[in-house]
Amino acid sequence: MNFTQWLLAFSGLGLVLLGLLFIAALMVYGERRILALLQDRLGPNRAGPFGLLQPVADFLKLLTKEHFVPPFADRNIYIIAPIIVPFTALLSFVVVPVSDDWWLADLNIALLFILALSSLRVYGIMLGGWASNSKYPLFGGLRSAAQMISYELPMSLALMGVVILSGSFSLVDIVAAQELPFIIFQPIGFMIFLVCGIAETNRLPFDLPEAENELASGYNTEYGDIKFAFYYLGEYIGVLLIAALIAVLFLGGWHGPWLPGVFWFMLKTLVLIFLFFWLRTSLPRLRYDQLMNSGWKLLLPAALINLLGTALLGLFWMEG
Amino acid sequence: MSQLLWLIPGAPMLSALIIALLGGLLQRRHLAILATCAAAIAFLVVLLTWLAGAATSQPLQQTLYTWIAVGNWNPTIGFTLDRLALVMVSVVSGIGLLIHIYSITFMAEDNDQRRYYFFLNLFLAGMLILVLADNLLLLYLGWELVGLCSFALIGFWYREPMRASAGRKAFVTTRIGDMSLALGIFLLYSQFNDLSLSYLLANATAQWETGSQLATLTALLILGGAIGKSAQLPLQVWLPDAMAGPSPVSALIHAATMVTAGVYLIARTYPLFELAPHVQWSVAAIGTLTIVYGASAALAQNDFKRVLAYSTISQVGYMFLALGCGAYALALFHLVTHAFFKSLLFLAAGTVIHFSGNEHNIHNLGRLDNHSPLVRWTFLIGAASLAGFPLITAGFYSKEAILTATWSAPAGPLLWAFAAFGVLLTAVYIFRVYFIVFQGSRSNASTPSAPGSMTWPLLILALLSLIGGFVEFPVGWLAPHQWSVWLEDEFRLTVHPPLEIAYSLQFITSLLTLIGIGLALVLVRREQAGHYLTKIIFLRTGWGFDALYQTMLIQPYFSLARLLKATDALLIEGILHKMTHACLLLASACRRGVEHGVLDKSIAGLLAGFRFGYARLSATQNGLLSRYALMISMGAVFLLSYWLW
Amino acid sequence: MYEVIFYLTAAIAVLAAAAILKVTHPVHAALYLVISLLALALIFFLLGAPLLAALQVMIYAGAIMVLFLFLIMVMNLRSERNQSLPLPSGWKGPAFLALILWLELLLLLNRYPAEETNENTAIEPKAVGHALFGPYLVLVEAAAVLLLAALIAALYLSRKGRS
Amino acid sequence: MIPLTHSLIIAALLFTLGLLIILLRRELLFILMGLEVMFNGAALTAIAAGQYWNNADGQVLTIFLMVVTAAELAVALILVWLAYEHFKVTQVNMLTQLKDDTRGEPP
Repeated sequence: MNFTQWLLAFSGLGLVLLGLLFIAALMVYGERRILALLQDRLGPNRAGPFGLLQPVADFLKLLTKEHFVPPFADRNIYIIAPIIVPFTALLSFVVVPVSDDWWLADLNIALLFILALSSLRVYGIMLGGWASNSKYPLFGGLRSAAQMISYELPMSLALMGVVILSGSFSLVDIVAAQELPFIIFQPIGFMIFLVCGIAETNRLPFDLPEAENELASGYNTEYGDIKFAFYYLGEYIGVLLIAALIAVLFLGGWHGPWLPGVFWFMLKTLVLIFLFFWLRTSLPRLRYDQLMNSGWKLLLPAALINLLGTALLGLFWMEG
Repeated sequence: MSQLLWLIPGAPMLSALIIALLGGLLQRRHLAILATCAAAIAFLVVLLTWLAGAATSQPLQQTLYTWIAVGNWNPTIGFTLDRLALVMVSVVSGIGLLIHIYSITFMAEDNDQRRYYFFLNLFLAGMLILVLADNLLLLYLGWELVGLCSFALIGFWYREPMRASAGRKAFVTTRIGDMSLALGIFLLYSQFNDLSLSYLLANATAQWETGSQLATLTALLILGGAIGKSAQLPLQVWLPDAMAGPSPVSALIHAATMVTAGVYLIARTYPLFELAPHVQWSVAAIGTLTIVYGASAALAQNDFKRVLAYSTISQVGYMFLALGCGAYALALFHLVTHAFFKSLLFLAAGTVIHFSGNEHNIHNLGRLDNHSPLVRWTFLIGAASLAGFPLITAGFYSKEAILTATWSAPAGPLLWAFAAFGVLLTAVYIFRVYFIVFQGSRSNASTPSAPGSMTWPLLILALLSLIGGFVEFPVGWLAPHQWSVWLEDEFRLTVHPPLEIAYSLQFITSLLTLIGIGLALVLVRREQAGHYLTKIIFLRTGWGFDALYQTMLIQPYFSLARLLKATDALLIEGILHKMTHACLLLASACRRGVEHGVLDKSIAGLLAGFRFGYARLSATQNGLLSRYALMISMGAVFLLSYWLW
Repeated sequence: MYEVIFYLTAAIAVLAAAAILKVTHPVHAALYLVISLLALALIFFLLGAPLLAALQVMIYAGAIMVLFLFLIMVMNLRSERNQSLPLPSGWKGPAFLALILWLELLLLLNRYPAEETNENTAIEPKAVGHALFGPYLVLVEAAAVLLLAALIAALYLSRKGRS
Repeated sequence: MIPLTHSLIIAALLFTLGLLIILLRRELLFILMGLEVMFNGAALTAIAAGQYWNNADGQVLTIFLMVVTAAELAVALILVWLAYEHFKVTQVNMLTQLKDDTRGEPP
């Protein structure tokens, strides 16, 4: 690669990065409006037309706050921890194909790459909770670690069904293999991945690490200013990532009649994002033991059975 | 018929699984019934195979499943039922069933029946797998299962530290043998790349010369395994302590079945032993020594069950003797009759102990008057059979046959003399116990009547102990010799001495038995007069083997450390200080500077040496993980540098 | 470029591992270890083992080290300078030992001089899977048994701790 | 490209560092981390060698290494936790229950 190509590559990456940040900001606005709509109230509507500039205002507010590090905190880790969360989510987008000729990288282990990054995400939350050196954040961090470990296993196992069906770890190949969306062959896998995806992003009804009424605000209690913004951003990028992944893995990605692939991909993702927002308004938070039980005693066995069934299917039907 | 083979070990195994997994849902009584039913199914299948003509047909085969197929190695779960296995299976499942029935009452009060029946069934399954296995790997699996269950059942009442440690002792001791067997299996595999028994034995005979090193080594290793399981010298120490388990367990495991696993193993792999005549002879020698050892130790015991334990050691010695003389069929014959009368003795003893408030001491038992006549008579039958009471007992025929066969083996008369001495001792010790416990007993009204499930097994076993020997009459008699003829296909016929010698041998041993019974009477009189045999500590402690092992194997390391520590203390605080001081005084008095320096230095050097050694050696035991890690890595580095260099 | 990335990553892996020797707080040590593990994952990737790179991150960094951190947080270990420094017997002996070991390892590993390869071709996950479930099938079964045993042991021990 | 030797040197370095951590640190968790580092050194050796011969065996070996590590740590971490529960310390020099008592009585 010569210098121009490097430059192009990096500028492309930069553009995607900016685009993602922009979308995340829009999602914050969108969620607040949708929540308001579903809860029969107004929501942000002052800044700009329909309140569209609200995220900008929020961002500016957080940016200009004092950069405060609590004196009892572990300084370095306290600062690094919030960066990890959006960083891992953003990095995952490298392998997500948007349409049949539009992606950043086609790794042959793309799916594992995403799983690996999502397993790193927990460090941001755990370390943030620990470095704050006060009790609610610590509990938030602990809960998050336990939750992540419990839900990562069924999530990975649920994805293995998809891998068996498509015969590849590469997301491009997986989408290409979906003449019919995999949700038809993998309804259980889809459900498990959806639930685990929500749990991985710490959204309701699985937002135990930041349960407001039990733990103040959980792992980010001690965070303000731009560092808090990173956590906030990370959560929304995570939601976007999970939605995009479900669209790619189970709903056929860019496949769809008449219209260009990009449109179908975006439509599917948006519907899923809406689903996430919707769930937030309608479902109560789980109790902690319920969370653990459902992870280990329901989702994991279900994922194993799903994997076994798919493997048998692959053994007897696809090969022979 | 061969499709049903899997049921023989399968039924107890399934029942064990059910008890383990779902036992909590069942009532205690139902647990016992379930376990007994499983044993009954196994026994019924065995009966069916008899009826279906397994006794005369070709060996039955069933291959259930291939464990793992790697390359050209396919270890299977496969069963073979030839005549040898048929005998073993009948004994194991039959006695097993009787003991399950007996246990229903015996263990009725126990709180831990679930564990008991789980292990009892698992044991039965393991033993049947061991016997039926058609390859060494599966055989070894059964072998280990049996060992595990034995450990768990000996230490069944593990809350008493004594019993728990008895279980551990059995486990550790037999483990030495197990390791030897495992090594033997590895060796065979490395030579033939297969573990199937028929293939191995055929190939070994074809490829190895008689007396070749490999054959000797293999036979030795297998013998090691057999010795451990069968409690022969020098690995016999666990069996007397194994009596800590419940009586039915002692009867099943430590009399009738498990201890005969070694006998079975040797009989199964006898072509290997024929390839190694020295090893085969040492089997006979070990057997003979064990006979005398066990019988003499049994003489001096006070504990009812320990007498029987030593007796078992000694009787299994007869089987080894027969194996060593090439009389495999006769070893098997004695195995069967021994299973009958020894489990009868154990169950009778268990009943006595059970109804006397767990009293084990024979002298105390003798003072009680409440032994029911049934128990008394059945015990008498068992004792007579064990002693080999002429003509009417099974023990007579089997033992007689072995003794006669011994004569024609290498160094036969010597072996025979020992074994015959064993016969005398056997009669003495068992009738000594019988007279002490039962002599004064009258049947009186207060006798607690044992329930049917306890008495029926006794009666059946008593009957078998009497008539079980009629399948094989001694050499030279006009009566039939069915047993050895029937087993002729499996083993070659035994060589017998000339008729006149055989007759005189038979006469002498019968006489010895009768003399022994008389001696026992005299002995008991003396004991009741206060001349206790048990004062002979050497005999009572089983020739002091426990103490020997304690001193030989366990103590030295401790002693070394203690010695160094003691030396250190003594030297530093005691003598050396004074000596140094005295020397210094002397030296200064003489003003001989040179010697002063030399002496002082040498003594100080000695002191430092001791101190250094002590510190170094005690540092190996300081419990510091880092230090241990350092040692390990130092060793690794040292080895590596040695290798590189 | 490739070489630069490789040696840089290797330096990070080694330095991060060395940092564990020095830090006082368990959490910091765990983080250095994570860094070392991630760097190693990148090395695996650069050497042409993408599957192992991903697994390294998922299993070591994503699961095992999270457990480590979890335990440290639950036990609320603090950095106790005096207690976590080398043993009283000093650091010289072990350091010397380690040096010898390293030299020996170098000697050992370079005993059979290797020719330089032109290209590290990546080995696809598929090839690894074929090897895993072909000639190494027995090992897979054994590993399954091992994991089951560890699972049962861990469960039992945690129950024991609770009562 | 990277010569095999260089990978092996790095692996040896990691291995030795792990050993040093085990020998010098006293906290149980540090020792376990040292083990991890040692494992990593071994894994790097396997993978580098496997790639050198263009063979998947090295990667398979490393997968088994991971399995063993996972099994080992699952038990080890629980044990550390139990040690902490019972003795309230996690320094190895405080955990000397296995030390032979000075009387030297055999069990």
